[in-house]
Amino acid sequence: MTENANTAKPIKSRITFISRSAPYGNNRANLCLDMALACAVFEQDVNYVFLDDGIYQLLKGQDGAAIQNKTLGNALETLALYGIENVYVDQQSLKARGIDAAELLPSMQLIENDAVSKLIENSDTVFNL
Amino acid sequence: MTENANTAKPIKSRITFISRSAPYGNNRANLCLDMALACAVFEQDVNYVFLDDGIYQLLKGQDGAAIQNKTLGNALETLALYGIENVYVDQQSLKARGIDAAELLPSMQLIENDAVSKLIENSDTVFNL
Amino acid sequence: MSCLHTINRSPDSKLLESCLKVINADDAILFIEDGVYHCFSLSNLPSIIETVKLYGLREDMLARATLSKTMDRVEVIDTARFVELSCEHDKVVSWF
Amino acid sequence: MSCLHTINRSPDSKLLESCLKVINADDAILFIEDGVYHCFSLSNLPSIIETVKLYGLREDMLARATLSKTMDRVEVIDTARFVELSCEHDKVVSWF
Amino acid sequence: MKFSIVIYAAPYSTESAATALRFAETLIQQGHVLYRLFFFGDGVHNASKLTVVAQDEINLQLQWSKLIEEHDIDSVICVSSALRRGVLDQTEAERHELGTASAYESSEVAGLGQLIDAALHSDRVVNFG
Amino acid sequence: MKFSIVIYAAPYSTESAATALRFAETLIQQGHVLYRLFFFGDGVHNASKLTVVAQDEINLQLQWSKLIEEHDIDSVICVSSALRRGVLDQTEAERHELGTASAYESSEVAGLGQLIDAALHSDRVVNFG
Repeated sequence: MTENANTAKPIKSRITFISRSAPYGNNRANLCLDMALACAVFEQDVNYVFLDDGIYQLLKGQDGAAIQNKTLGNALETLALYGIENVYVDQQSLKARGIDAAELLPSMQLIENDAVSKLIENSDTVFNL
Repeated sequence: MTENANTAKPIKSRITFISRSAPYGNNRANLCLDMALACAVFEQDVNYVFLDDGIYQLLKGQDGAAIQNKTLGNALETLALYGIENVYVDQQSLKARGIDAAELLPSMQLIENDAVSKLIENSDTVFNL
Repeated sequence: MSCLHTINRSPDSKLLESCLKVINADDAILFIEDGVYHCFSLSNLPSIIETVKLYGLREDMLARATLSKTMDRVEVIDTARFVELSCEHDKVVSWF
Repeated sequence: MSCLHTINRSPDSKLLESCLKVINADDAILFIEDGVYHCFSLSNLPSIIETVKLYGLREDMLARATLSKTMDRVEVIDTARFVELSCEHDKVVSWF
Repeated sequence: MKFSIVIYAAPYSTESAATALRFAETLIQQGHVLYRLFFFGDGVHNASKLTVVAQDEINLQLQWSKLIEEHDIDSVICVSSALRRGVLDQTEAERHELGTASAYESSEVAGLGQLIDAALHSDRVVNFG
Repeated sequence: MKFSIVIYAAPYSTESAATALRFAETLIQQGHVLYRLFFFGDGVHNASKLTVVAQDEINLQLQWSKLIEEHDIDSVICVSSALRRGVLDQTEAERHELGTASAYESSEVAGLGQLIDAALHSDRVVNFG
């Protein structure tokens, strides 16, 4: 790649992923994760937010093998390995579903609705599924 | 077909279709109608129930052409032509959506929840989408 | 003429509400797939009449790590029992 | 940095509720596909703050015969205007 | 007992097809009869033989085909759903000059009459979508 | 302005692909640039060329292909979504010995990097699902 091609590229872009679907019942959680991991490989500035039913993805002790699936929870633990450190969980979604933060995978930052608004506001692109 | 083959067939079966989806946004309303029409061709005893968002299929004045679609409302008007006369609309679903019976296609029998329960109870098979 | 109802989406869907509108007292409900998230939420279950038997599919609970959070009122079953229940009831109505 | 939100499912989904939790005061909402059924239901609209502009897609309303039932607060637009709105706002967030 | 199973959902996108497969396998293990499988709407994708699945993932289409062949099950893909989704048997592929079949030979392309027949001749019809 | 469009939904099963097509056509008519179409998840079915649609119905796959060719649009089918759904270009079909291509040549099979690239080089990314 020439230097010109490099400089023609925009600087880092802020991309926010909002993952709103429960795992296993459909493939939206997987699609969202795949997009974010690709994004991280390209060294973009990534936020990953679990909202609504998306918070079910974070329950500890999942075992996808019971339904011949890969365990999504394990895949989510690799987010940090890919350099995605801004991983947020919407507190209101937890509360509405009777889930305690202690039941979740580690390294999740609990935030409020208005913080999610801010993340969206400050992003260049939002993928929301 | 031999007489034996005929007598081996069960007598009429009671099949109830519950159509619960709005038209156009997805194809569930169409799938449900296709099944019921096939059923009527085979001269079965058919009930057709509009429940929940399914009642939106019955609004007068639809024009599928606006989104390059066939107009589902027109297709529903053929139910009687195919001999499907037990067509019911759940009154509670109408009320919850602020729709008046006068806004609906003609020949619909308004029924209550417990009448739907009875239809299900008295059916041999229920298709519900 | 009792009926087994299956529900396969989370409480964010309106599936259980729809089902409850038309259920009969001697029917049963089986929660499968994302439907198993109903089994620990108190929000919907109280409105189910006492006579309606509740089941949840173990395989789906194991995958989702919800088994330990499941309420006592829900009987946890496997697919083999799902087939048996389909026989024991006069018909199966799927809500999806 | 204002945002155009699109919503494409009926009020039986929880899409509008989710969107409203994270919307900003200068954002806009466009109802498309089955989302247009929100435009005549009073149930959800009151909780939308006054500053949020509301749009509905005419083509989808015509197909569904909901144009005449649409509330005044919702501005009815066509796809050409949908594209313009996508330009006028800094980004588009789709709820589906 | 005689069962028939109707599948409305594509593999992978939702869990329904996988649940249906487990249900089918289990009822056969228990000695029940699977009178017919009927793939409808997006469900016809379960009969596609063009799919390439990663080695560590389940190949649902192949598993369906194996189950069907092993137990000589009558398996039907709804013709109107299949044509518009590109799931074609040899006859349809040739008729429309679209190369070779994209559907497993273990399933037959046929009309909705087969679904109604299934409802008439089965003790239980179970739907997965 | 430069747009990119991401399509997550199969044609016919939901309205989303049809809405996306109208949006794409309209933005081009207005003189905007369509930097990239990205078909993801079930959206890859929009690029299938094996489909047979009734004469009085819209053939969305063909319309996409025409639009792409007419305006020389960069159109990408996500490779991991496409393989498991049997939407293959010539290269993949030959590699896996699955006969001829099932995807329109107007689209290219490629990875998620093309989606991230689209996000970086477009003023607006619009998602339809």
